[in-house]
Amino acid sequence: MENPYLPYPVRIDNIEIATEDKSLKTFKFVFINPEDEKKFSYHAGQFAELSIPGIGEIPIGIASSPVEKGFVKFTVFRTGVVTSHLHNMKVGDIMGIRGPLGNWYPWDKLENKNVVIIGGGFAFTTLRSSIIYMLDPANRKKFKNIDVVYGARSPGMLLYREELYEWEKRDDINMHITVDGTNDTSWKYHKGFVPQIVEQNAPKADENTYAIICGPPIMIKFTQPALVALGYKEHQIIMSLENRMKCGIGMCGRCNIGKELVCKDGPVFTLEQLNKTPKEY
Amino acid sequence: MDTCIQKIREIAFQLLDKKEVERVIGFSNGTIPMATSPITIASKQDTEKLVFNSTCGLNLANYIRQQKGKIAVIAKGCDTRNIVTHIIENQVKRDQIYIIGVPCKGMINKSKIKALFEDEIIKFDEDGEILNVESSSKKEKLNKKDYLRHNCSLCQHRNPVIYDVLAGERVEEQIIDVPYPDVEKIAAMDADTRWGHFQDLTKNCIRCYACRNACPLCYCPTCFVDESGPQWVGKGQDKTDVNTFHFLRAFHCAGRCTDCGACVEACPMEINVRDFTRKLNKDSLDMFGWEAGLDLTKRPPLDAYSPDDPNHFIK
Amino acid sequence: MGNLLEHMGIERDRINFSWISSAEATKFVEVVKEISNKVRALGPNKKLVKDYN
Amino acid sequence: MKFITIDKKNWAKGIEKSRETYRLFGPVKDKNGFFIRDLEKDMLPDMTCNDSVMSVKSVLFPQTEKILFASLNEAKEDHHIMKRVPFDPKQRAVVGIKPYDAKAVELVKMNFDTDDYRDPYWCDAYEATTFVGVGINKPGPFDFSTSTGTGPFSETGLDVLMADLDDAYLAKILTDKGDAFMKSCGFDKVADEKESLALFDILRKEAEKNISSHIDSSKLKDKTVLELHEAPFWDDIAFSCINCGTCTFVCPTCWCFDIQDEAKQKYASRFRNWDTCMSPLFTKHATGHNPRDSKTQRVRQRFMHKLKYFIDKYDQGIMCVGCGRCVKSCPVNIDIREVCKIMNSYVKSN
Repeated sequence: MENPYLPYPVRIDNIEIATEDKSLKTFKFVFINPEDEKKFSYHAGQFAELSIPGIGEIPIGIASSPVEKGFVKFTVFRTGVVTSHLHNMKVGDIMGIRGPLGNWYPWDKLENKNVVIIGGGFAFTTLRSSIIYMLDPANRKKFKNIDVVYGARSPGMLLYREELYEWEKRDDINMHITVDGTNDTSWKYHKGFVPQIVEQNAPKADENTYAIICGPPIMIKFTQPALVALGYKEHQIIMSLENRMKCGIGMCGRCNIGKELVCKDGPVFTLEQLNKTPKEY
Repeated sequence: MDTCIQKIREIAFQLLDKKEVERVIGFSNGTIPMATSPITIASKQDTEKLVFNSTCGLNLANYIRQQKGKIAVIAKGCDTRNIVTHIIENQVKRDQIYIIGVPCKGMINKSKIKALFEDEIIKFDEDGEILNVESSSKKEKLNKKDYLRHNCSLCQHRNPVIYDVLAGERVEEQIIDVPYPDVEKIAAMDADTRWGHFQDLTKNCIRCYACRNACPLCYCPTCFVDESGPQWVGKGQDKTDVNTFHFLRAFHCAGRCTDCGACVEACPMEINVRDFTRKLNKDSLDMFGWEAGLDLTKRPPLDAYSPDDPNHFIK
Repeated sequence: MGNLLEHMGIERDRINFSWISSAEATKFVEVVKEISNKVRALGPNKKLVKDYN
Repeated sequence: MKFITIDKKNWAKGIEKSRETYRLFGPVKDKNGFFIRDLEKDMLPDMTCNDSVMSVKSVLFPQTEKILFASLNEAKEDHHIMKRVPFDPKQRAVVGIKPYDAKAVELVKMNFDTDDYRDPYWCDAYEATTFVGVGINKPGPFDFSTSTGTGPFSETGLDVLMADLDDAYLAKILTDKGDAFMKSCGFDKVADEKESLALFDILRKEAEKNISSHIDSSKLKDKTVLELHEAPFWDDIAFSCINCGTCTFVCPTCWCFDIQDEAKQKYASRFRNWDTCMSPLFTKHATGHNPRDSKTQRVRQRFMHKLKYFIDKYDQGIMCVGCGRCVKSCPVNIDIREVCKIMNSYVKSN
């Protein structure tokens, strides 16, 4: 059996600055051994450990989508030792990726359902993966209405801006892009915080509508009541958690919430599940 | 000691009854022989749980930071010196702490007593200067003075140096001619033997950090061993990393350590980490005439510039 | 610090503390020369060296 | 069932002989008690060991273990590509361990050998290891192993269980691995099965009778996680805790670890080290947010994991084998037996 601690070697193929403050960069990796790409077969919502020898590892949601072949993408916020080092790396550098890890958004359950995607700030990576996956011609018919509420502090802090504006033009997805505030007079989308935009624009819940939320704790905290007001039940609210992780395979013991391990039993949980566990996230 | 326990309970009862303090921090009986456990008491009924005996080797100054409202704490001589250090370093305010001082005749060396028995000790009590210790295979009657902790046997500040009330009569201070025989013994070795001594000293260390965490002085929000940017010390069992932890931690206590012995008391591996701190205590005394925690009005030597500093590099 | 390291068996000449102002270039050079000579005389350090691998 | 008698006069020679096939581990007396150590040449397991300060877990799960390495020299073709540290395939035997430690190995196995992932470091070591245990004739006062699904003569997790009969050992061979080890020692004097069984039975009953410490964990299963988690007693339990890692490090069932990289010049190593849920760093996010920021939360985590989450997750009892090490080693005398009592008897008041 494979060694789950051994990363697949990858080469940095491209680095894009993702936000105007340069705190986020999107890294595109290609596998050095092409057969590793098959082993790294993933679902939208999963994460991986980016592994830099001699520096350390960091768990990051996979931003590319299973329908995009030949590479994997991760958008990384510069914060600790590993992410700072990663931000200073160059195209062509060799490192490792370990995964895919964790569970994913419940795509089987979401078939023939309306899906509302709610994201804030830089927690939009696995949501991007999900949107690309759902919009893929082979998959789009599996889902009913798709709504996306995505907000950031300012227009320049929105991730994947080009794609957002492309999606906005399509008629098979309802985009609700928002920023906390902007002086840009040409800004033609929403202004306001995500919970408020959700309340005003997200579809009311029926039993066939599910919401996926990913964002900073404060956004999640205030979005929950907005969704409840729209009639969403606990099991219709799907969330992705972040806890400190090391192994990513459910062994090192730190990321637990009750008996559930965020790295292996999660990171995706329904609010119904979370309400039965200690709030240690 | 019994009268002292009664006194402690009475004082604690009064303090809580009159709402002079919100809580009293003291010791309660442990669940195993020769053990007592720190406890916090908020209701006067619970003051019956308070005890004090020769096994109270931890330093309760470790529990006085970040407490809300006024608290009372039970403190031996060395513990009160530690409280003085806390006040000097602005970790607590004098008027937040009600000190129930306990004149102390020394704490017992549990390791030394355990070493007398092949099997586990199942019963321990003390009767004045006599310790009655029992395992399932034998009984021993011991003279407490022969089983004092090393720091207690050399202690020259048995009486609290700062207090609001004393829970007993003052005790006679010991006259110690050679206060640092252990340090001198190591100093007399050649360099390689000294190195060997410290290598052997820490070889069983498991880096549980009980010494650091039992030490009231180790209150840094992020200890240097836990810092990741930059990472000063490796986190594994590498000998150099282990030793670096010990000597740097000791150095961070230079001029502050009151030799309360809590670090050694807490160590599950019975490592005498005081071999590190005592060298610094001796240097403080020799170079600056300084003993930590005796005076609220004086700044510690490592925190003050003096034109007659004995270090040559400063000139 | 120097005393403690020496007490632990590290050679005293490996440790040096100096107070040099940024204007004292000559003193800096002197001190560094002096230390390097002392350390060269001692040879490679064997204590408190991390063994990687 | 096969039983073998070993005259103590032949013991040392036999153990020495097994080295041809096995790397040996066993109790060794050191400054403050016994430790389970790699037995170098001419070292024998000290069979007088009543219990060891540290458990057997380090044989399979060293406190610091290098797991991967890579060259950082860009002139090399495989630079920055991590590789596993080669595994020493030599058979290992731990001689003289206590039954509760063997039970602990079985509990730890549930973490490292799962349907989804197999930890190759732990599992390879486990598969290469033969566990030769010895029953505890006189259990100590802090041994509550009969309350935790094991006991002084429990066979769980062992390949051989020996009984100390003063001048001889009577060995009960429990697995093929155990049989192979005994053969490698040249111990082949077969004892009568019926008599041996009876003798083991007497010894076991006698030893169990000597166990004076007990816990009751029977009601924990039926309580909800949240009612225990939100119970009011945690602040009191945690007050004295200094958040050192002693309890977790001496515990034979605590398996949590940290992964750390180190680099020197052109060589990178990845290590795993024991970690402890008592440390605030254990769960601290890079952002500074910490889901278990307070001492109470961390103490609660440790006991909830051992006495509730583990039950719920595996339905195999509690994650404690009753060795009593944490009870003895805790600098502030936090006693898992007392905590278990409080948790087990807790009834939420409305």
